[in-house]
Amino acid sequence: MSTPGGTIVQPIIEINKLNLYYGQFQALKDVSIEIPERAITAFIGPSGCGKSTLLRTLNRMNDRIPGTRIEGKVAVGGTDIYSGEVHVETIRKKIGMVFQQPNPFPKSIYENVAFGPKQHGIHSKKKLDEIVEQSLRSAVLWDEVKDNLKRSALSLSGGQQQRLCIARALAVEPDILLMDEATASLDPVSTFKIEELAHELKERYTIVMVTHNMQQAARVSQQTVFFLDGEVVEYSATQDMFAEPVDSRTQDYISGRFG
Amino acid sequence: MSTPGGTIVQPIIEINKLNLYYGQFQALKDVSIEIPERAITAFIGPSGCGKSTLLRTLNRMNDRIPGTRIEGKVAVGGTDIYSGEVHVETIRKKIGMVFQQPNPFPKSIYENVAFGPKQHGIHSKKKLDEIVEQSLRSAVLWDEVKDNLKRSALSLSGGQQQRLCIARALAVEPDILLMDEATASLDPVSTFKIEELAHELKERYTIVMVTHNMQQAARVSQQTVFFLDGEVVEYSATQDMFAEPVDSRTQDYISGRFG
Amino acid sequence: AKSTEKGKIVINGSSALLPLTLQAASEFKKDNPKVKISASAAGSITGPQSVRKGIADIGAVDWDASKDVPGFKKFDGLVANPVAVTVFTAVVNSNVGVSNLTTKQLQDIFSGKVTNWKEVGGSDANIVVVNRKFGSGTRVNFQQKALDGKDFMSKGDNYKEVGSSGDMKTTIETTPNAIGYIDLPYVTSKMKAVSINGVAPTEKNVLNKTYKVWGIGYYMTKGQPTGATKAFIEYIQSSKFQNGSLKKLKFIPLAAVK
Amino acid sequence: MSMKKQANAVPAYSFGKRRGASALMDRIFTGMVWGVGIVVILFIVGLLFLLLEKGLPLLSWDFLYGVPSEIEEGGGIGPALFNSFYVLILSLLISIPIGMAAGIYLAEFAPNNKLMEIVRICVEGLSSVPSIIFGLFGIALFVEFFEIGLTILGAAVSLAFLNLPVLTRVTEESVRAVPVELRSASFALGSTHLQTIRNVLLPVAINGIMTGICLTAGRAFGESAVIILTAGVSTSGEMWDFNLLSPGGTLAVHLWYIQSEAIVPDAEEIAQKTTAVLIFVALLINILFRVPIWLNARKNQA
Amino acid sequence: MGKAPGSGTRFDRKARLRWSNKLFRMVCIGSTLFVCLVLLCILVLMLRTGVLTFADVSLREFFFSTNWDPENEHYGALIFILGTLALTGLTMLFAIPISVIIAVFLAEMTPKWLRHILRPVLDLLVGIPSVVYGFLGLTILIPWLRDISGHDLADGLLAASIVLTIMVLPTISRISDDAIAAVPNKYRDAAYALGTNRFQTITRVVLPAARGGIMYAVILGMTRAIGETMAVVMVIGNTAQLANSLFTPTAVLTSNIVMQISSVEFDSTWNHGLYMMGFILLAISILMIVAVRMLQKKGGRYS
Ligand SMILES: Nc1ncnc2c1ncn2[C@@H]1O[C@H](COP(=O)(O)OP(=O)(O)OP(=O)(O)O)[C@@H](O)[C@H]1O
Ligand SMILES: Nc1ncnc2c1ncn2[C@@H]1O[C@H](COP(=O)(O)OP(=O)(O)OP(=O)(O)O)[C@@H](O)[C@H]1O
Ligand SMILES: [Mg+2]
Ligand SMILES: [Mg+2]
Ligand SMILES: O=P([O-])([O-])[O-]
Repeated sequence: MSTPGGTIVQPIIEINKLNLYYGQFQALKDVSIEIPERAITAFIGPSGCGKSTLLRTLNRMNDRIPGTRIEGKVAVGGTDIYSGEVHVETIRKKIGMVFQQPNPFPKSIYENVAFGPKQHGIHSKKKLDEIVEQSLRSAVLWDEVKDNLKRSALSLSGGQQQRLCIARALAVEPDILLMDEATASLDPVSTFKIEELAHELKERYTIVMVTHNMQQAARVSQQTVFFLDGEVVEYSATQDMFAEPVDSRTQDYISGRFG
Repeated sequence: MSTPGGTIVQPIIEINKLNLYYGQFQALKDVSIEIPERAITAFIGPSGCGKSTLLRTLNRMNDRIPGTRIEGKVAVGGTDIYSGEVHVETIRKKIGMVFQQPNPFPKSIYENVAFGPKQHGIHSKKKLDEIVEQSLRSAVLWDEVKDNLKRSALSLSGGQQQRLCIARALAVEPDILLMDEATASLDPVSTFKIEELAHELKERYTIVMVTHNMQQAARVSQQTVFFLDGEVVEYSATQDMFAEPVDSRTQDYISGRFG
Repeated sequence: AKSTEKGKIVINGSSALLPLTLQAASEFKKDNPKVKISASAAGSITGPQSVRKGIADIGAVDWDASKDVPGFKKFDGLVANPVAVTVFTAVVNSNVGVSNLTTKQLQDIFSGKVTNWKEVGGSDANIVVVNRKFGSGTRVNFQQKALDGKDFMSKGDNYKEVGSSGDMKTTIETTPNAIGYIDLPYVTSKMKAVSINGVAPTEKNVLNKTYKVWGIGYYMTKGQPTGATKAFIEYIQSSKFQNGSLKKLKFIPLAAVK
Repeated sequence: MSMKKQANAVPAYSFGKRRGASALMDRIFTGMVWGVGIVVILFIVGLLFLLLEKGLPLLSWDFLYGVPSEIEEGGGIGPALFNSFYVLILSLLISIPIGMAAGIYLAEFAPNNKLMEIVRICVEGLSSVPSIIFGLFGIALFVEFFEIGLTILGAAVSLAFLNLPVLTRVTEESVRAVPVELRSASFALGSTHLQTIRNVLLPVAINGIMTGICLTAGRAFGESAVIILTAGVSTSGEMWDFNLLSPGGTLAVHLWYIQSEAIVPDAEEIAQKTTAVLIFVALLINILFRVPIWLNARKNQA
Repeated sequence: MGKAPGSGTRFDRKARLRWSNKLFRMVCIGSTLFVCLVLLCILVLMLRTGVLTFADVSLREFFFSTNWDPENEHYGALIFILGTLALTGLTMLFAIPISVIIAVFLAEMTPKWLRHILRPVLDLLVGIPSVVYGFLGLTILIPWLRDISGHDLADGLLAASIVLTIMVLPTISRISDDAIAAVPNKYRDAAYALGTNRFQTITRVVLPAARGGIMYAVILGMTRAIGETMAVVMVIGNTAQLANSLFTPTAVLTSNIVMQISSVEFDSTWNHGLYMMGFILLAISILMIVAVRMLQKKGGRYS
């Protein structure tokens, strides 16, 4: 396993010897990586290799899957998030997440985006309106829905739902944003805009994204982690990995470069 | 609007002046296209332009959305499928569908795949076993799940669920297969295999696929239809469209070629 | 009028006496606005038991619970305050041809020895016996006074028990060939009251002492009644109430049978 | 890209009815469901007609507002009707918060172990305890232990106890049925558990919970055994008596009394009218409870 | 992360949220404990008095004798136990299929407007007092049964189970209805897209997915049937004999308890026996609940 190259800034997330089991099945094996602050880290690897699972351990969403067992340490900003002292809500507020499958609430578009800010104490209508518009604009959805924000989010198309979920996550202004294939069902133009957004956000935020799209990983990320069967095969600065992968399996995977 | 070029074989689906309304909102406007038999047709276009909607009209899944109104004609094999004579179950059995969001039943993997054949009268355990294995192999999922077919389909990863849904649709052996971004959350290798499968299938089946991936459309389809805001902007043989699009909007869309 | 009585009276027990109690209570409260009266009726025997336990002030019961009766031991220390006279009668469905039964015939019918109406002078049809549940005041009185203490049957295809006078009334009205017994006020035109030993169950025959199947309803109290309870009992025993509302409710004033 | 033209190009595309067992079953099934549905609707309509037919035309304000009479015809049901509402509201005020909180605990907080499974089964079992036992419990508690006699308070609390198991389990099941994705979405936004429950789970589960509330409210409204034992058959005889310690005969109890013991000449008519009122009020309660849901559904649909 | 907490007010808010979250949890736990406490009290109430029975009556007699004649010191409760089992079984036999069909009708087949009318009307049936059902049973059902069966009295298990079926119908069908309606539409879409018809979709996908909720509806309906008194007592005949037909007057635990408990002396063996019967009733219903749950578990493993 290689270590990240020189361009990487200070790590904000440190994962140390992480093992995760779903009942009998071990989904993550001895994962140790560091995720740099204010940069984009891409997780790549074949379907079922454990990318979503690792992403979920970073904001403790796995807590809610019964039968899940965790070993090892995940530290965010120096604090072990699985220790007793931390408040899981604070973690999740600071570490936003966009799920692989869009999961809007059965509420209106507006209510979906305003949900998070409301939970965190913002009640001024004007403020909320602003946040909603801003978030929807960032997620490239504003133009399509601005005429009818009261419409049920469930009547949106697949890609629109996905962008709505991005907007919803942005509205909370997290420090770290986890995106699980957030552009999988987006057209090239929207994808491009979301990537631009990510690029912009990384000035202030840390972003971890799962993607199946090698080009996307190459285009937007600063660091890439390649998984296989729950193990980290290789992780390094993106340009290094795509230029000269150390492990032959990485080579094989990214050379099937047609995503 | 251009008409398809010369390589297109006999049309099996003819759509004539199709308008579709969700309540007040018109999602499809005057769509008239023909889909050739034993070939792959790709639907492309930005998110929310009506691709899924059109796909769903082809096997009358839109019947199930309340408030949907349809005008125009959709003929499959010469029969108007919205006429009284046809039986909607027969249509759907002959026209299989893979949805944009994976929707496995809350049953075991085996039960998911065997569901269709069982409902259509196959009860021999041996036969079913065969179909299940064959379908899972075609959908490139067999190796990952063969050890535990009794596991709940809901515990699969996102991409695994998507492949399971493909296998489930294949198990019914439809004549026409509608795939709504069926490879969106698949890694390059699985995507490649599914594309290979599609290529093989088109010897016997007609395939309509929605994709956001221009390369994929270019690689596998024989005909491409480009939608914008519910309208067909251009449709023609794939190689023609990608080589020299007639409409400038098509040009713009496919030249943002980075998916 | 304008009394100074205060307090709360809890009355429990006989359901047959309940209309009387409720009527007396509403009249009494007009004169004694400061007295609260809660009346309930779980069943005769609950009355004296609740009084003994101290959870009720008055236990309404259809027999003198300070003495032993079949099935129930006496309640020591409770005082029986008579309040009204009730008349009981055997009743049959209107399709039954028989209109008079002797004590012996009644005993045989209610013990299950005679099962066909033709054995007692009616047409050829099975007798359906409807009994009140154990513990009913009506049942105790009927058993004592109409059956001379003979036992009831307790099983059979054509035997059922009902919980209340209302159910008895409904059952007799709707069941052909049925026989049961009930308080006189409940008898309706859809059923037939049967003469016993040739004497019709009427108020007149009770007053002239020819009809024997009647009983006195009592209010049991723990020791002699005091305070509001005493005032209430005195009101219900007063000739104003006895000759007024009590008569209207088709009970017979105590004085008439003394 | 060129396509080989196949010789036998056009397969027989006929989308006619499939014959065979499953199509037949579908028709039989559809017929049966509609058949049973219509029979049950007719039955209910018939039942309601039977119960309302005689009573409804006779209803008058005097009857609704009047005080019952034991002797003369024309007595009303005013105090009993008032008590019915009063006891119902009190008992719901007690049982809904406790029942829902317990249901939420079982669905959301409770550890997934044998003990909780046993608790669940016992709570279900408790709903089979006959109401008379709850009545006896009410007596033991209020009449014997607290010595407050037969009161509205005692009836309301005993009724609440009677309804707790159903409310608890209905809430639990409804909350459980909310899809996991929605729960995850809320948690991932950093909502606390309470916020998730209040803003996501309960709004989605509200239909089921409302069913539970309607069912228990109906039961409380129609219950007589518990009230006869704990609140008596009588009323204080006055309208608008809010005193918690007054005797609390309700409409259902009044009906029981009229049917089983009353001697008033117009007992039958009173029973019919009372039944009509009971049904009418029960319907009213049901609709009243639903209005917020309908409004809510409309709001989220637009 | 790693930043100092924001401004003072935000910190306060967080603390408050956390605190209210904790408080809410405590309230929930408290409520659950309270429900358990009520449960316990009821149990103790029945058991404390109930066990006194066995000071005078042998376990064997109580559980295995069919002779219930307390006036003559015979305390065999077997009739009532068997009666309760039979009545519950019969009621469920009628009620479950009808109710589930009605639930399917409501959730899957009726147009929206009809559904909006039918749901409150079904709930309304619960609000009709038991005595009304009993009265209708006594005045309409039983005369009718008498006509078709040829018995002189038609009180008995059949009459009681029909009345109970009507009474539990709304409970089972409405809760099942909700359970069916809560099944996500994507499962239906998946099934229909495979060319299955409505019958197959409902029976193979929707009902299995709603199985947990339906089971629970059945349990609640069953417990309601087991515990119902006032209506049963009016139509079952209340005779302590084993029923040799569905039209023979007989008695079940509840009817016997409600008929006699307020008519016997507080401290008599008879009274103790009735409390014991209440306890047995609870035991029977718990056994039946466990049985239903086991049947349900056997049916499916993936929910
Ligand atoms: N049930 C519905 N009710 C109202 N509007 C709908 C409904 N479903 C879809 N729409 C709208 O119709 C339009 C077309 O939707 P459709 O799902 O066909 O888009 P799509 O081309 O598949 O997009 P995507 O690539 O994002 O999946 C969108 O604007 C969408 O918001
Ligand atoms: N709840 C669960 N119970 C059991 N096994 C699970 C569960 N969730 C996931 N798995 C298994 O764990 C492995 C990793 O799953 P994960 O969802 O992390 O994959 P992934 O890398 O995100 O794949 P994809 O790209 O297909 O989404 C898979 O083999 C999956 O089948
Ligand atoms: Mg994943
Ligand atoms: Mg789509
Ligand atoms: O007065 P009863 O006990 O017979 O109802």
